[in-house]
Amino acid sequence: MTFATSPAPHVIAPNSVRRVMGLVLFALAPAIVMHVVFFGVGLLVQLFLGVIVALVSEAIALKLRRKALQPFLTDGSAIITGVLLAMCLPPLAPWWLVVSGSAFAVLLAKHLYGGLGANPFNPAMVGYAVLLVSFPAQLTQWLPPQLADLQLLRPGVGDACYTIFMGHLPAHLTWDAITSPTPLTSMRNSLSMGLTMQEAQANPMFGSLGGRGWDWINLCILGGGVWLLVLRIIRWHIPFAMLAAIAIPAAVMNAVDPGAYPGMTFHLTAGASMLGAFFIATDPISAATSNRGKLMYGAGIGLITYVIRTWGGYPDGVAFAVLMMNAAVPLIDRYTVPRVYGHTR
Amino acid sequence: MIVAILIMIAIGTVLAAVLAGSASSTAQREQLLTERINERLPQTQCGRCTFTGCKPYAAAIARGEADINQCPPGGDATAKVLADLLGRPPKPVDPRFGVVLPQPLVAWIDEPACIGCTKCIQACPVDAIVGASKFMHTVITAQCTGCELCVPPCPVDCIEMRTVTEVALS
Amino acid sequence: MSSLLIILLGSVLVSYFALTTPGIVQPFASDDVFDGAVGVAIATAIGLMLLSPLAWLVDRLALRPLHIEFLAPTIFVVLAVLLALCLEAVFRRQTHWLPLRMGFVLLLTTQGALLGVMLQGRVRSDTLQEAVLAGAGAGIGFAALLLAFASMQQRLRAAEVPAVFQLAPAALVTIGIMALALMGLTGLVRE
Amino acid sequence: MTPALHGGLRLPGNKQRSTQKPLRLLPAPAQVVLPLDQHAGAAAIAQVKVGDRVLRGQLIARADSEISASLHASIAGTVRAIEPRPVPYHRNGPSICIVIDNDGSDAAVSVAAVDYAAFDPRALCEYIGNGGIVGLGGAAFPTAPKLRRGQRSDGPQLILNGAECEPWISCDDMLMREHAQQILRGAAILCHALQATRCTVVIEDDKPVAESAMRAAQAALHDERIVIQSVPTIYPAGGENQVITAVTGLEVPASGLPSDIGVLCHNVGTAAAIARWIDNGEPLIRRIVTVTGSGVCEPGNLEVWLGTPMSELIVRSGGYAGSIARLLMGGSMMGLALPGDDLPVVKASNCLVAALPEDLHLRGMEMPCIRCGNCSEACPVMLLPQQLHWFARSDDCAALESLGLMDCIECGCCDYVCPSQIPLAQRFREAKPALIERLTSRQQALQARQRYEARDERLERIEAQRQAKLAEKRKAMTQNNQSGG
Repeated sequence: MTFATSPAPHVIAPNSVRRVMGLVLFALAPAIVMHVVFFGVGLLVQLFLGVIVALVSEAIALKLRRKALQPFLTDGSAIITGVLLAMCLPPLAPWWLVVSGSAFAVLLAKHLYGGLGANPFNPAMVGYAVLLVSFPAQLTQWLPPQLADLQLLRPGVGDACYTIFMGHLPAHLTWDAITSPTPLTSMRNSLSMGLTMQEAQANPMFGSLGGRGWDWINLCILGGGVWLLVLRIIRWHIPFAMLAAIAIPAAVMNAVDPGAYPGMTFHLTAGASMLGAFFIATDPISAATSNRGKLMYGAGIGLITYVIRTWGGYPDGVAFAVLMMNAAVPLIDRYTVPRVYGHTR
Repeated sequence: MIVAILIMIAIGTVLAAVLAGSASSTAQREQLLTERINERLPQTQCGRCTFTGCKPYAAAIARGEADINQCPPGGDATAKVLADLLGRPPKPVDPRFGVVLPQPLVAWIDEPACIGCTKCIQACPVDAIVGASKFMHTVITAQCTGCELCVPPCPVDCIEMRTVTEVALS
Repeated sequence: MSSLLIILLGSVLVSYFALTTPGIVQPFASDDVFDGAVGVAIATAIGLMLLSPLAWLVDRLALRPLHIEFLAPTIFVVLAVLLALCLEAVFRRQTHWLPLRMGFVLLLTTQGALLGVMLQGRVRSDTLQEAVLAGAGAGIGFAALLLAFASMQQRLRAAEVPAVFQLAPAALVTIGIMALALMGLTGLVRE
Repeated sequence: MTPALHGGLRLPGNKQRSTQKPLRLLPAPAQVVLPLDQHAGAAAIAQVKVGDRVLRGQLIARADSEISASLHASIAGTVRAIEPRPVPYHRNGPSICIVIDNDGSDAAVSVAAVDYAAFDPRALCEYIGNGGIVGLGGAAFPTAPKLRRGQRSDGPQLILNGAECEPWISCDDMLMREHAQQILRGAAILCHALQATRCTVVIEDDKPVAESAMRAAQAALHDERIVIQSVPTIYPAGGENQVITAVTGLEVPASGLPSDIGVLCHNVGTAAAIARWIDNGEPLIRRIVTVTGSGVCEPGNLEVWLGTPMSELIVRSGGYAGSIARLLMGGSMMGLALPGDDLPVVKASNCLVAALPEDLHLRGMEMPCIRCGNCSEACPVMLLPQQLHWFARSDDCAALESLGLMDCIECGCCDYVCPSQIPLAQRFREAKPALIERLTSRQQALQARQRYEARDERLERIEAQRQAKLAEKRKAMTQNNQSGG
């Protein structure tokens, strides 16, 4: 009797890249639902566009690199890039914004370096940063959260699609009627106008935690993130280090001058802190390798985010912070190789 | 205006002093660089690079008189390592200095034919041949670097270059 | 704080450091090239930290009183050469840092960042303390980014970059994305 | 408290199937094939010719170099051939084997039992070597050279490895259940050979019956030097280094041997084989093999004469049941997939797994590495397999060396947890020879340079002496001329 042979080991755990990416997408679902509840269906359209363009550009790149299409298209990494990018954009942003950002991310940030697993920079953040730098105006057209006590004009589903695809509002709506700044931007504007923290927070859009609506979304993201931690899809080092590196300076500066600097809870639940900590910074491909490296990487992202939010020109610096630390990852990896068994150093 | 001219003259003298002064420091620096280059050479001491040994070749590279691709035993790998060290674009080994062998060869003495004249022992740069005058000589295969310097001086031509496996089988 | 970042941003993006540093353009494997990059980073960082205040002093004490500001670039180059000599004397034993035959002299005089920080310091920094700060910021920023880029290139050696993007294109895209990341810091300086 | 093993996996043991029935001794087969290089190190030199008649237990091949082991006939009969035959371990091509046909007489050579206390330690180590004893844990490293290297003046600590952490394998488990005294007897002999003051028997906590049998035997022997220690069942707790760290809390130095930290680790099977050789005069000619897997009708542990064809073991275990996906020698993590079942049982064959597809979860299509870090978390040696894989792709020897490729024990934990299903252990196995070749060539270059410089000094010194002698002669000549003149 003869038998087939293969190298040891002959048994592996039932795991696959598709399962890992699928669980990450699943963890994002509650936040997307909450986002739609508060900001309308705009996000769903953006998500649809982002994912489709990501898959199409992935297919094009794979064709050009003469690689098998099926395994790479269905591994879900392009879908995650599209989803993360769409979640960072305002719901009613014009269609060509998410399309160009997603294509740029998948083609240039991922396939130029050799496809899945080789990209030193987080593709979603490269796409988002390009959009932030090239089209700052369109990226500030955020909608107010749909809250019971706030009677704000609410664009319906038809209006949303019309705005996204036509690139401008239907006749009966005007931008200043329906848009309102995000909590971070409004906090920045009021502080820069010399208002104290208390006056800035008097604005009805601020709730107990951070911006109302936004805080719920961030809590959902936190829930999804903790669920990924429990499933051991991501490790605690990066989220813990990043959130700590945002919270500690915030608490310190708040203690130093409560009037001028918002507190820890505001920063943690505002903008993309939670999304960045649990879903963007923990992208294993572009993150640091060893545990010590992950702690330094996360802390770096948190610190730079706080610096940009407090003294920088952009309302939320998570994208830039992630890219900067991605650039530093090979240097961090070089000097944080853990001690091997049997070696002293 | 005068001040400007004076300053330009001062600059001239300073730069002249710089060039004179730097001669001593570069000599000392080259000596250190020679040591680092020598560490990366295969130490066959074969002289195929037109220098008497690996260290003289390293010194020549440090002075800039020799190129980094004159070492066939080291092959393209050594040329690449030297290119990285000196910050130059890598070059393949120059065939003029000898062909890069796929498998290293070692000397093998046909012992019955050896007349014990010790000429090969004196020629061997790494003392890999043992034997006394008028007694049979033999090559310590593990220590032979394949430099082929022992083949010409042998009066009875009983030394051949063979691969390690051929030597083991014979 | 503000001048620190503007110099960092300016000198890093302006100076073409990545492409002139030996072996940095194409992905490399050996540690020698990385040591070379470390040598360049440290030499230029020290150069920036020392020359910035020195140039400011020379400008305030000599150039302006004697009305020979037009000589600034030449004198600053000579300053760079003198500093290179001192560095060479100090780092004589560290050849693994700088395998280049030409030594520090040629490297530092051709380094755009040095001239940039000196000329900008002359105009922009009002007090000596600001010039020192600008030099320190530029030095640290320059060294950090050069080392980050060098180790990034070392890691990218194993990436299957498509043939058309090999060598320079991939390096330029990487520098581009790093610059994109640094764009996030604009606005920190309210001039 | 046992120091925690970094990483490792909690795997399904799959051992219940093969430990239900007691050990069975198979009758001598019609023909045995005994490879000369079935142990680590140099092959043994045959002492018999074709056509010789040999008795069971007779020396048929002698260990000639420092690391080698002798070989004894496992059946009585005539030597039919000494020729290359396919063998069940990694060699490039068939190995030279001695083939003996059984003549049915079952006559054994009579070797007098000896009293180990009469030997001085060094002579006892040599005598153990004469019995052809090798490590039975799977590496088959000859025991005599290991004991010689383990000699220490301050008495090392002996560790008997009964952890058997790999799935499916249960031969040590059954040995401990049924031959506990023989193991402790072997332990006493080893303690004398090494002048060891302490002996710790390590057993994983998933073998309660074996552990109680060993504790009972130790109590009966009331030899206070011997201690039984239980360790948690985590693969690969049974690796030599991992067992040593579990007992002593020290780590074996990467470039050193366990004896450098005063420890020596042997498999419990090796101890039993030593006891059988010293007390009954029977050299290593048989061993226990677990025949298991859902592809075998009656799995169990068989005591088999060396050289028996594996097909006979399967027949004795009720034959195949279903289409076999892999026939493994060893466990499912580090076992070798055999191309056929006509290969002989050798000293290292601790287990034979006839695995159906559902027994194993074979690797699917390999995807690129997403650096998720599962592997570096599971690695018992605290390496970074994702970095090793990354640099192995561009065969960057310097990085591989500094990241510790040579410390990889190829246990397969990283393969097991990899979501991209990359054959990491195999990649590292393939990358090691290139790195070893580079390290040895660098070593040779260093030695060549030292000899070159020593030769230069010698020639200069000789030249200087010649010049000095010449100068003296010239000076003496001039003095003679002056005095003469």
